[in-house]
Amino acid sequence: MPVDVEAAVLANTRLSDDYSVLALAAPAIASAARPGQFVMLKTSRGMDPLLRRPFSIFEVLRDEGGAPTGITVFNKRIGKGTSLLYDVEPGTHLQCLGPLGRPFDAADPPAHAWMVAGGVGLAPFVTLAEALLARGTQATLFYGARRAEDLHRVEIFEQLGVRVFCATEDGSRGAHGRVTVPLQQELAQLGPSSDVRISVCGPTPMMRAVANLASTHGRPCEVSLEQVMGCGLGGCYSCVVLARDETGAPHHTRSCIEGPVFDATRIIWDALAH
Amino acid sequence: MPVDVEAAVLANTRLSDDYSVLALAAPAIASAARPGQFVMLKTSRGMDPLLRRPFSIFEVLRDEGGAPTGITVFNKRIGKGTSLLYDVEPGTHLQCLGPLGRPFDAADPPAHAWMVAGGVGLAPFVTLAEALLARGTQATLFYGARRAEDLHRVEIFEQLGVRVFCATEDGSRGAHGRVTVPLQQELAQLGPSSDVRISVCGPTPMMRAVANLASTHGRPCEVSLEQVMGCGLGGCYSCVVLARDETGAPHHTRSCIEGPVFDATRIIWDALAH
Amino acid sequence: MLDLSVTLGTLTIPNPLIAASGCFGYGVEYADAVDLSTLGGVAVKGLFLAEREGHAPPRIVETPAGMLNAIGLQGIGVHRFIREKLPELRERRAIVFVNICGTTIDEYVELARILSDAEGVHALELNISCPNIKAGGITFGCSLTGTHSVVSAVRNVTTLPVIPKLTPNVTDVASFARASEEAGADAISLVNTFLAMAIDVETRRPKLTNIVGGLSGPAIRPIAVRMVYECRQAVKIPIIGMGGIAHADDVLEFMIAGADAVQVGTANFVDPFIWNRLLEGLRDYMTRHKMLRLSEITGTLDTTARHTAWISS
Amino acid sequence: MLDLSVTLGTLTIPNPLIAASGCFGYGVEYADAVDLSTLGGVAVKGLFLAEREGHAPPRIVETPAGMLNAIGLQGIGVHRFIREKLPELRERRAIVFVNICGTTIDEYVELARILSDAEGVHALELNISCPNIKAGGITFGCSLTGTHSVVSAVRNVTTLPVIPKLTPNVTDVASFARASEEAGADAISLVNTFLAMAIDVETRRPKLTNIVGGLSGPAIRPIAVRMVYECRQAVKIPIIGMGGIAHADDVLEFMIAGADAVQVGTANFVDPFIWNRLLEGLRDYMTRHKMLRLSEITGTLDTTARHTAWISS
Ligand SMILES: Cc1cc2nc3c(=O)[nH]c(=O)nc-3n(C[C@H](O)[C@H](O)[C@H](O)COP(=O)(O)OP(=O)(O)OC[C@H]3O[C@@H](n4cnc5c(N)ncnc54)[C@H](O)[C@@H]3O)c2cc1C
Ligand SMILES: Cc1cc2nc3c(=O)[nH]c(=O)nc-3n(C[C@H](O)[C@H](O)[C@H](O)COP(=O)(O)OP(=O)(O)OC[C@H]3O[C@@H](n4cnc5c(N)ncnc54)[C@H](O)[C@@H]3O)c2cc1C
Ligand SMILES: Cc1cc2nc3c(=O)[nH]c(=O)nc-3n(C[C@H](O)[C@H](O)[C@H](O)COP(=O)(O)O)c2cc1C
Ligand SMILES: Cc1cc2nc3c(=O)[nH]c(=O)nc-3n(C[C@H](O)[C@H](O)[C@H](O)COP(=O)(O)O)c2cc1C
Ligand code: FES
Ligand code: FES
Repeated sequence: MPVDVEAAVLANTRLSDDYSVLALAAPAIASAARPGQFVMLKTSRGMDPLLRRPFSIFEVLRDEGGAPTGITVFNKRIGKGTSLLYDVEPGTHLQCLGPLGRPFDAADPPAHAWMVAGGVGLAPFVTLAEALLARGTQATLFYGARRAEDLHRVEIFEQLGVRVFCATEDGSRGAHGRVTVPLQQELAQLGPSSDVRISVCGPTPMMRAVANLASTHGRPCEVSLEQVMGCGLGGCYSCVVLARDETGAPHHTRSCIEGPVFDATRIIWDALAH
Repeated sequence: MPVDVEAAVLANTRLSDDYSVLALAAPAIASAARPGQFVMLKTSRGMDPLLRRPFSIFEVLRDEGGAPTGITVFNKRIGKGTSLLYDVEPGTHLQCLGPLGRPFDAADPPAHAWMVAGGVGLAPFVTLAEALLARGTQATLFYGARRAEDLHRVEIFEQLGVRVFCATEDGSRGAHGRVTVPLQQELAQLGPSSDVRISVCGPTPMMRAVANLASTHGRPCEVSLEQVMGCGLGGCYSCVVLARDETGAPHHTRSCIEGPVFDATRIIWDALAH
Repeated sequence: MLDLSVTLGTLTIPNPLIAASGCFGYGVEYADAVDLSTLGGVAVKGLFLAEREGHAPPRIVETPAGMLNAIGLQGIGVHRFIREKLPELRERRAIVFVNICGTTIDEYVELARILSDAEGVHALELNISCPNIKAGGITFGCSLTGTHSVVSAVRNVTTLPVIPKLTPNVTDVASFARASEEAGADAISLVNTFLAMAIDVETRRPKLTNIVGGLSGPAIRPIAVRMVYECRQAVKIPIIGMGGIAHADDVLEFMIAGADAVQVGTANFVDPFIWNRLLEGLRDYMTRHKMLRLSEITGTLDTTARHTAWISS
Repeated sequence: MLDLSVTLGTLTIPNPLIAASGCFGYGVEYADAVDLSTLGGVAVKGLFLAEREGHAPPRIVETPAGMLNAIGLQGIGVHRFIREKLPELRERRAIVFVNICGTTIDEYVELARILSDAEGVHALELNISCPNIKAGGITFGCSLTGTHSVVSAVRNVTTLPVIPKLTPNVTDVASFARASEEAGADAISLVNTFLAMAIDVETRRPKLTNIVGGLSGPAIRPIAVRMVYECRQAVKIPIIGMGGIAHADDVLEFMIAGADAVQVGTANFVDPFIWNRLLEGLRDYMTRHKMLRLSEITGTLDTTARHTAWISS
């Protein structure tokens, strides 16, 4: 059951002109959070802007004893609300509702888990990586961005023992090109016996490309979609994606409660706004 | 000609749970300001609240050389905008438009100037006191509030050499009762020859009472009225008070450009919302 | 003991706060977060006879102090609703207002018949005001005869309270209130959303796939309050007021203007736990004003002149 | 060189930004702060033949992202306007839209006659949409025949551009646009304010002495844009759009929806120096989109489906 807390901003670390990591005091949400879930954040006190904004739970903060104390949000400024969050100072309080949404299901050994992130799509994978390693499942991160400077927090994954492949469109770090370049190489080298589960989050075209790669190589793939969300609780029907049901029939499906994580084969990509 | 500046908040000194003095960097406004004029302040960046708020120019800030560098605002929290200003932290920038409105006309010697303030109505009198003393005009302040704790910044006037009479409704400081108590006493003791000009700012009933006292004692009286103001520049006709023209005929008169300071005899008090 | 209950014809609800249709799913989505039995009622998402997929996204756009929506009445249809949702709503002891939509009068009648036989339905809210679908709904809501026909047709086939929901997109909403009353409505609810649109100036495309959508939220509250006030002068039947309610003062504003109960929609998106906040605010107001029964405040707007007009305006 | 000029029938203005009536006094109040000749025009406060004192205060109330006003058309009357204000407006080279109001058709005609003979009046905006006065104005604006009669009567006595200003408080604003066009209007302007109200719940009194007032500001923009879009489909004559414009993107939104020019009202209260900000924003947009003539953008909303509908909505 989600809770709504007035979370104190503990820190707001600017990583670049457009990225910041916001630390929020929210024990109840932190302890209930599961990999890939999100929160609905009110980015201002008043009515400007009116609606909350959905954000993946980036990290779970813990005290010395390991007890969950809060969460962080990996914020990319793209408009009014994210700019307000980028500017927020410690001490401010923000209404934070969560945890919300259908989580990733963390694979168990002997399966290998491959995470594919594009830009801000890195956000849901720290919690997934931790869950995987807790299970002893080998984890790999494919992380793509425009330039090396846009690749943030890679160290978190390295410290967790995740195998990391980077890709930049200008070749300034890792493979030259899209994140699908190293992914494709690794997929090609896989033996038939190996059991690899793919999870992806990023721009829609990138998720679509990864989903296609996964299916051509016969690998299961989960996607974490980003739809405009009015409520985050299934109340408004704003966040639907066209997804196939068990019978294969397409239905407008609420991504806040049946998602944001979907089996990639359910998604009708042509119906997704780009 | 008024200017609109994005003024940095230099300090915000809380005097009590509901009063604060806000210091703003605004040289252009400070140097143009005349006694009793006001500014229109945007209390937030966005649209909540939408409109600016009118505030008297409380003090003019100067550098060592005496050059005007900014202004202060004597803010009493009574609603959304004034609460935002009470909470504002140094470093924030606020849109500040001014100076606006018809100023007090500071009397010249041998006239004596009596200033009568109720509560937050103290705001326009620091600038008037300075103008009076610059002219060598003797100045007296009658200052009333509920309790001693609600009498703020009296020292400013004392340091300027203004004679100060305080009154509190609970008798905790100065005369016991309304500010009209000491005022009446002093008026009664005046010789017929003495030339005393009264200026008043405060709650409407108090201004009305003072205006009546002034007229019964045959003393000229200026009042500084507080009407809701949409624009502060004469554009919206929201701020009207019913005031007599030269012929004595009552007209709805814009208090932002023909006021906020009016000759008390012009005002039709019964028409003023209380 | 403070009495917050209000009466809508034959139906008495524990407090005036009803979750607005389309803003609370089928109610069950919120059952874990909110004790549904503590609400004045739950107006479920608008239902047709058949299932509907609604419009392609994007379906909402944020606007100044409001939002546009063009969901297109996606829904599971009345039969699945009765099978899959109503039992849980019953179990949670929710007071259920079913918001029904049709493209013909027969559809409304059919829906009313089916729902009258279902256990756990407390009232029918006739959605004749959805601005987002081409056929039906609004075409009745924008015509006095259309409104009268739908309401009386439904009235004839059900004993459930019949509550037409009026659109604000008309010149004289009070005349639609009158038509509803004459046709036998037990109450009216208003307002539905205002037809509106938003454009992405960079792409020069509508921000909604449906091009136009309905404006809701605090932005519309002053217009909605005026409309409730006008309807209060026009009819005797109870009024359920809504449009931008986000605070207890907003609830009181609608009630003073003439509403017997209210609905809360958009604000529930911003704060799903709004209900307790509103109830506390109402109790606080009643205490400060020494009121025992909240319903006393309905229609108590004091319009006597504040002071003798000094000059002709 | 970027060309921001737009044409309203026989009148060409240097840019589409006109100060909205009632939000800019008689223009002269702003003459020291703003170079009036740089504006697309100045629509002066609504004028009757005679002086009017307007309503008793309070006259405005702030609302979410908007405000209510009930000024009651206080004004100095047409004769004093011509004597006391028009000369300075002329001297400042302002393009003057005179907003005229009457309680009878004859009054509108009389006003039109008088102003047609005055030097320095560029257009007549017929205020048939003020929600705040009992007699006249709105009574024409809410009736198709009333609108047609006023417009054609004025049309017959003046060669100045005749621009009826439409009220949004109607079911079908496009039909009023059509009636105006048929009656010979050179352009239409919309929207005037939405009839609304606000209540002080502590005193249970209306916040406005006039009880009701007109809602303006960003809150109403999505509705106003939709109405401009509807009128664009209905008529060929130029449209002056307004309602909540506060940024260059808002100007562009109205123009893309179908407006040839726009007016800015409430936002001028918040920022009296808004005009340069808006002009800069428009120039920046034109540069980024490689446009030479701003007027090209009018009515260019692209409503072609973004992707083939996958399922019937
Ligand atoms: C499940 C989920 C998880 C997300 N996690 C993150 C995250 O960890 N970090 C991060 O930076 N961003 C994340 N996003 C995207 C983030 O919600 C948007 O960037 C944000 O809402 C934009 O708000 P704005 O006011 O800055 O932009 P504006 O363009 O001003 O917003 C206007 C409206 O569009 C909506 N909107 C705009 N872009 C998006 C988008 N990409 N996704 C959803 N709604 C959008 C806003 O919510 C708002 O309602 C996530 C989105 C979803 C759905
Ligand atoms: C010329 C002038 C000088 C002023 N000087 C000062 C000053 O130096 N210090 C100070 O604390 N206050 C001063 N005021 C009063 C101050 O403007 C109001 O207290 C303030 O606008 C309230 O805003 P709010 O959002 O907190 O209250 P809200 O009640 O939320 O405001 C709602 C609306 O009512 C208006 N309003 C409410 N109360 C008043 C009021 N008393 N006067 C005018 N408008 C009001 C607001 O501007 C706003 O438009 C002055 C007013 C005027 C007209
Ligand atoms: C996303 C959304 C969906 C809605 N769906 C319906 C609906 O199905 N049936 C209906 O009668 N009203 C519907 N409405 C209108 C609301 O019930 C309500 O009348 C309107 O939003 C005004 O109230 P508010 O400002 O509190 O949201 C919907 C509103 C929103 C925002
Ligand atoms: C205080 C005020 C006074 C107004 N007076 C008039 C008027 O005299 N005549 C008129 O046609 N419109 C008048 N209007 C309406 C505006 O011209 C404009 O149509 C409306 O405010 C919407 O634009 P906005 O949202 O930019 O303010 C007035 C609006 C306000 C806020
Ligand atoms: S965000 Fe409201 S239903 Fe998904
Ligand atoms: S505040 Fe606008 S005219 Fe005085």
